[in-house]
Amino acid sequence: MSGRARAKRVNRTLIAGLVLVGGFALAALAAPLIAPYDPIFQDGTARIQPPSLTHPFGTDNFGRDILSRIIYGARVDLQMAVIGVFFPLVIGTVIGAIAGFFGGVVDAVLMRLIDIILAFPFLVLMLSIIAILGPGLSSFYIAMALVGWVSYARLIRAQILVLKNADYAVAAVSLGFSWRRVLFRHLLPNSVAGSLVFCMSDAVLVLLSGAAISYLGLGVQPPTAEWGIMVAEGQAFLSQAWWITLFPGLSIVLLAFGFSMIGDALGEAMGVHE
Amino acid sequence: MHRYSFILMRPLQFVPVVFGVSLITFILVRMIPGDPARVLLGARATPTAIANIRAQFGLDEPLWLQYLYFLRNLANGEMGMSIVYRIDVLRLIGTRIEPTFALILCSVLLSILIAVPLAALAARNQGRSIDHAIRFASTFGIGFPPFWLGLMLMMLLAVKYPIFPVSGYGETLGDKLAHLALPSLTIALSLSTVLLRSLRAAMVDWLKSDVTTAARARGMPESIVFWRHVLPNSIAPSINLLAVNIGWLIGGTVVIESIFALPGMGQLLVRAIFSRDYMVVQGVAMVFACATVLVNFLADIATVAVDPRVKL
Amino acid sequence: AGVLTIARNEDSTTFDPIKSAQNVDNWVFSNVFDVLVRVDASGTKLVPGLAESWTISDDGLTYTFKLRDAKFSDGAPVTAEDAAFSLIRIRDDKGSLWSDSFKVIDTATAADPKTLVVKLTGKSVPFLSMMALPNASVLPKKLVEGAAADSFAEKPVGSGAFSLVEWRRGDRVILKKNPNYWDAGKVSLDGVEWLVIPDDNTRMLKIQAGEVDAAITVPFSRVAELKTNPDLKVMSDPSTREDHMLINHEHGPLAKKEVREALDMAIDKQAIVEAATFGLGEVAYSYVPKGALHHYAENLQRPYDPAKAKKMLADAGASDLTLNYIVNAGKETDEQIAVLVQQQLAKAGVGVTLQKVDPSQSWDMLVNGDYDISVMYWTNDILDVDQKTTFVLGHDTNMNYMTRYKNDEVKALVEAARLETDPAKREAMYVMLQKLAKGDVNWIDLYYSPYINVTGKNIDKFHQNPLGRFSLEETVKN
Amino acid sequence: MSAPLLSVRDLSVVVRNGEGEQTLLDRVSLDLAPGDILGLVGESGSGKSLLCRSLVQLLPSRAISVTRGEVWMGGRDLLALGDAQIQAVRGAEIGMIFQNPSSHLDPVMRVGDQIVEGLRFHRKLNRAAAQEEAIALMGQVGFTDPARQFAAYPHEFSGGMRQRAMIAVALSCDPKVLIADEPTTALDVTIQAQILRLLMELRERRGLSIILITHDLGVVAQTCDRIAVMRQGRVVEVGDKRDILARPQHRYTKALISSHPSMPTDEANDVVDDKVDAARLPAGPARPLVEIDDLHIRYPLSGGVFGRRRSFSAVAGVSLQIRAGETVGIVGESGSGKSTLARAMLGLIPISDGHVTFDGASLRLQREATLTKMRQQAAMVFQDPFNSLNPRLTIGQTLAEVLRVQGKVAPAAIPKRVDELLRLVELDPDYAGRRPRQLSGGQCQRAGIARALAVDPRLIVADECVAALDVTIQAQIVALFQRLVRTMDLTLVFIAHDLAIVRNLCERVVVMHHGRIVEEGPCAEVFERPREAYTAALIAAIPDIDPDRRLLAPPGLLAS
Ligand SMILES: Nc1ncnc2c1ncn2[C@@H]1O[C@H](COP(=O)(O)OP(=O)(O)OP(=O)(O)O)[C@@H](O)[C@H]1O
Ligand SMILES: Nc1ncnc2c1ncn2[C@@H]1O[C@H](COP(=O)(O)OP(=O)(O)OP(=O)(O)O)[C@@H](O)[C@H]1O
Ligand SMILES: [Mg+2]
Ligand SMILES: [Mg+2]
Ligand code: NI
Repeated sequence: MSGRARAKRVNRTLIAGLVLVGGFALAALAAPLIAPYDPIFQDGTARIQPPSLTHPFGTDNFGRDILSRIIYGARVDLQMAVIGVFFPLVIGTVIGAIAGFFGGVVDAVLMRLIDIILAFPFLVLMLSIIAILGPGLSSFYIAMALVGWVSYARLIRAQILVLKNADYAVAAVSLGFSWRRVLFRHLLPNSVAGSLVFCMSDAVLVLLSGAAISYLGLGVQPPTAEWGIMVAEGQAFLSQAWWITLFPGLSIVLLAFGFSMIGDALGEAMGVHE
Repeated sequence: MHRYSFILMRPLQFVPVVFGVSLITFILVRMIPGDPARVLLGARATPTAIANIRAQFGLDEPLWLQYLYFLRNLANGEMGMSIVYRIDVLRLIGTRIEPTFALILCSVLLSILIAVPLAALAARNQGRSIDHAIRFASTFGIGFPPFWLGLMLMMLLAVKYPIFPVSGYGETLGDKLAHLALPSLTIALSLSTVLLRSLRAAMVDWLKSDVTTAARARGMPESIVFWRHVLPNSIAPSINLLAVNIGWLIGGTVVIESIFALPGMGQLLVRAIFSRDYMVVQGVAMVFACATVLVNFLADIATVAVDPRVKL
Repeated sequence: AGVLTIARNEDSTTFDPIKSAQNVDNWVFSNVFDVLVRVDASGTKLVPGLAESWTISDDGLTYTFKLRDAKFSDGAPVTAEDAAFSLIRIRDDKGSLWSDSFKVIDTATAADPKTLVVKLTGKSVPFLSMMALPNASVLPKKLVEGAAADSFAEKPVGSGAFSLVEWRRGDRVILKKNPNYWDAGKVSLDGVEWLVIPDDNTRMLKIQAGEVDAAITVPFSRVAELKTNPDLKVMSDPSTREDHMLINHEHGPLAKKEVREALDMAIDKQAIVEAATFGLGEVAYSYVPKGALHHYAENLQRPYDPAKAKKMLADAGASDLTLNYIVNAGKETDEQIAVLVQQQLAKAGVGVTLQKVDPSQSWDMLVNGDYDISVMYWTNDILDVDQKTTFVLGHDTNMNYMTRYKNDEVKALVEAARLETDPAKREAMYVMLQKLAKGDVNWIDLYYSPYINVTGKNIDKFHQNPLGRFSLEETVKN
Repeated sequence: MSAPLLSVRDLSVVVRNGEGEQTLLDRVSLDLAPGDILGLVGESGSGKSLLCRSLVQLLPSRAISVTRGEVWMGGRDLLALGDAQIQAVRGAEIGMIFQNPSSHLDPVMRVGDQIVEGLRFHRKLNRAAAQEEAIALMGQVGFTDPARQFAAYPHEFSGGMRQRAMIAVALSCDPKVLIADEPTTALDVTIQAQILRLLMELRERRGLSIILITHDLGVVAQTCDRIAVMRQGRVVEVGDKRDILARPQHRYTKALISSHPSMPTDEANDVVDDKVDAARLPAGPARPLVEIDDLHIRYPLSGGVFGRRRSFSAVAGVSLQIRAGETVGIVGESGSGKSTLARAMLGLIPISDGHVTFDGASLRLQREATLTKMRQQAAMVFQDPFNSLNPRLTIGQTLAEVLRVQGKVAPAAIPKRVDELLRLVELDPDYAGRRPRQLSGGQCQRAGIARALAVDPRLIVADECVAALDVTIQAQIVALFQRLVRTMDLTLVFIAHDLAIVRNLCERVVVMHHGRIVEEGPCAEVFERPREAYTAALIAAIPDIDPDRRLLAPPGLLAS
């Protein structure tokens, strides 16, 4: 396919992805304006109502409006996806870059650390940290950051290992540039493309980890509206009230879809694949 | 044969990893607030009873001493006693390994069975509607929480149309497979999407590559071009991806295990964490760590076997 | 005939009765082992178990049990020696979780193979009820003694209606009918399997698919739906469970009775019953559960009145009260109640910060007093109310169940009631205690709830007594 | 000329993109007679590869399509054939050797199996027969131990062997026409000669017709019967080899011929002497600028269980002195250690043994100090023009960064200096705003040289900076160096496997083989009277543009 036709397809995917994610971001920002109800208000007289005109997505077992909760939930979930990816990305990039660039002992030590973290059961870490710090978003972020950076570190390290032998890196060294300049100005910008693509699917994994933690009962503090916890709580009513789980579930899917489309487009544009 | 010489070296790397995992687990679980003795005794706990239990399990010793004991036990091939079950941790784990292992194995096989043909179909029809459809459907697999998918499958394929059992684990091989069908399918639905995406991407690349052009220029029909040249070249990058994902699975089957009431290690682990059953957490973490290292090791062997250029 | 399969949400932890304090174990203990004295199905009366009859000396210090002709599942006779050994063991064994409760036993001896004599260190009216604890089951001395204790838990031998065939940890406990059971003629089932299915949905789907005969601990939210299923029987058995809100009396304004009263009035218990139990529970008003001995039905019930509560708080100088509410993570109803209470208290101008913590940790926080309010529940283990009363109102070491409630009058009364042998006087004392506790708002009673279990239509007499025991020896599978 | 075997008539190919159509091939007509070798020459991007791929309907992208024209072979128009029929033509009638053998061989399939594949499919042989035939074929294309090499993977082969494997794969289907797309570009002269002779031999033995694509007129002169010259999608000139070489008609053909860096004839020698004299002026008994003493560079070989590591000596005991103001050429076959030596000279790779001294300071003894000095006074021009520039920075940014870090120019004067540098290498200052991908190869190379000059160095080490370029661009760059050496007081180390250029440019030459210096001396002397057989072989392997100077090389040395 010609470059232009590819560019066009990339653009379409990118725009669709941005529209989806942007839509959720807008909903999150404008939540107080567009949400028809208070997301934590419990209406004892309207418990477990199927979707209707007054409650387009129905109500849950407390009589809370699910649409409003989804809109407010976008705030938490977007934040989770962004923060849950951002810190691992930054930490992993720096560590991976340093390991790959210096090699030798530094690399060997960091790689063993990475091996340990990879081999370390994620669940033990997650649950312990949540138990130590108490359930809530911050423990979630810390646990994600402690574990998540490993993937990025591996990606970046592999890239740097290849690139540091590239002629332009050797050229930079031969021109008397400091290692910081060589690594951070010349090598890093050329090696982050793969990680940026991976970010997008990672964001989805973060949301799902959050949902799994909610299932185990250690999700965010009630009565916070968060999609994962909504699905987890609603599953008790799965057979009698499908709408309690379906809509937040769909929201996760749509956001995931948006992210993966952005990822696909970025990947195609930068010529890298997951 | 020296391409495979890492097989001899690698087991040495087991040691620091397993040691590291044990140390971190040890410190981490003991940092969790909450006292196993109190959990065991519940509401009726009295201080003397608590002290009794703590003494019995050596919890009143200083931390470093407890770790030394742990290491000494480990050297003797023991992992200590479960506080809750009061039996040897290794024995406890022994009864739980099989379901988890079988679950992971089935899920991985099933994912491969789902992912490879679909990826091939999508890649060979790149840009057409069937490609878009497959990619769209695969996003659903990634996006829905497994516990939701699992329950849906259960309601559909076990209650509405009773093809598979709702939950549990069987006794005979066939029985076990029947019980594993739904949980494996649940995992495979999400795992296969990850595989599918990476395989498809690689296949699309290789379909455009010089190697395929060369094969076509030799007059090879498309089927030979695809199965003999594109596929073998495309699987190498997915092996690593699969390994990382199996690594996640090893510690992450708990949700599926508890939904499908599989008596596996994930459930054991979560219960142990909640009840502060230190020795069990420790033991399971070590087994998981070893399994992960082993999987990565196997993945390395597979990579070397698949791609003759790779040296480790 | 047939094997009864029961789905429950948790696995057993041991088959050594003295080493567990969990309901999940007790359910199975009472199938496999037998006790000297049993609690009847109504949960209000003690009836003979392994002991055919018993006498109490006039000073109340010596109990003489006459054992019936019973056998262990291996065919050996149950002797007074075994019974004495088991009681001393639960008192003295290092692994026993119950030694404190049995310290009241001074000596236990076999006067003859069928006569057990127990001497107490002091008078104790609840003692006989304690004999009905599954943890105090009679074990074969010969098999348990010495180093054999660990292996005994692996292959337990009891004198109950069933005996253990296999325990697949995490999966199921398989029991078969014990032909040597003294009342074996009454037992209709060939065996029982206790399956572990932690997920509520799965457990319900399992019984809906007909893969098990019974599923226990049915979530209240599922009752209405299950009732519409013609193949299933949903049973609601009265329980001794009572849910209450603990209040930390040592925290600032909460020390004032008026403030606690105001909180009691600001909480709409009926709404909680509706939301948390789907109307299946009942508003609670005494720490002694309805249906239990000495329950006082006329106890004070403060009306729900957030406006008045707000005023009372203002009067007490606590108008901008903010409370730290410990929520047990992973317990759905707890979280529901928390959210509801938060909203209700807001109407009385009380702010509530929810702090969700892992249940194992919440114990520590409650014990250390790092909380203002928190919801807990209690189910009676024994028939006598003394156990709970002591823990809740008369206990120093556990700070009156972590509430730090102090009332010397109440404490003295708890002591006295324990020793009072005249039933009428004793009843009056417990009524008094219920009034006093309510008056002081030692905690806030929330609701009583029944046990909900579901079985297939073909299962009869599947019944749970108020103390939580399933008497499967009567259950029939058609 | 006999009746053509393959005849292309009025072939036009366009690429469609967002802005419309662009013609890539414009009414191309060509004939190929049986047993003929047709040379297809032309500048990079003129459509040579595309033309060949169109013949068998293997266009590189869906956006590219044939708009008109016919390709006649055996009485059929190949362009009108359906999928199944063209499949039968591919391989069986027209075999292809692709431009880059490394990427066209399946990396995960044994080389032998790739040959077997074609034999089994086209000739319907059974497994054993096909294997036997494949081994025979591998022998024919010059594999020394076909039975063993049958089981090797492509990456285990050197470039030359891969090229031969590619030929064997193409021949496995027993085609009538072989299209060889730049089969020798990536190779050094000795191996190039070997491959070319193999092709000619095959033509003789099998009666093959060959289309040979190249940008090197020397290659054409030595091998072809006819020549077609392409430029911008058109065939600008076609005819008999000797006619075209002797009497080129088109302007571009003339330029191609005149810029070919053949070995200069004796009449041209005075030009060279001129340069030598010019360079000698500042030379005196001063101490050498660079002194290399018994240098060893070893690379660890992978493998070796339990730390019994073996290593490979890329540079094995090299001693060399370079005086200030000198121009030294380093030549030698591919893999002989030239780049390794260059990098070691500038402290860019660790030294295993021996000494490198720069302006009196030893890299081994005072590493930091020497490096600091070196970074200020020496610069390198890298082999690969694209890869040695950071793809994300514009040329202006790249140069400005060097100037800023080096600090020899006041910050305010940097933009002016950037302009100056670009002019110096004959690049329009407008190019400062472009990224490497937006430049042609020659322009990139000049940017690389400008970057080296930005350091304001006393020493430039230029590593094969012209190998990948068109002859016309090569000539420009050599001229630039000649000018710089003359006008600025530069010391130049020039590495190349193309001896002609070295002879034109340098004063002294060093010949490397297998990590050692085998011969060293003044250019004129070494090239005229090589002492070593190896040097002689290198010189002899240069394809001359004169078709009467036959390509010959002693076979013994080529196999080394
Ligand atoms: N996939 C493609 N899409 C669009 N244009 C292409 C594509 N491939 C080649 N071209 C264009 O077609 C023209 C001819 O390319 P071709 O590869 O035939 O050149 P060439 O003569 O073989 O050059 P070289 O000597 O560099 O191999 C070039 O201008 C190139 O940009
Ligand atoms: N990083 C490395 N690891 C191992 N071997 C290497 C490495 N770099 C170079 N070599 C080997 O060292 C030898 C010399 O390489 P070098 O790049 O110096 O050759 P060269 O003379 O520059 O060849 P060319 O003409 O192809 O550029 C080669 O055999 C090469 O395979
Ligand atoms: Mg080309
Ligand atoms: Mg080189
Ligand atoms: Ni050689």
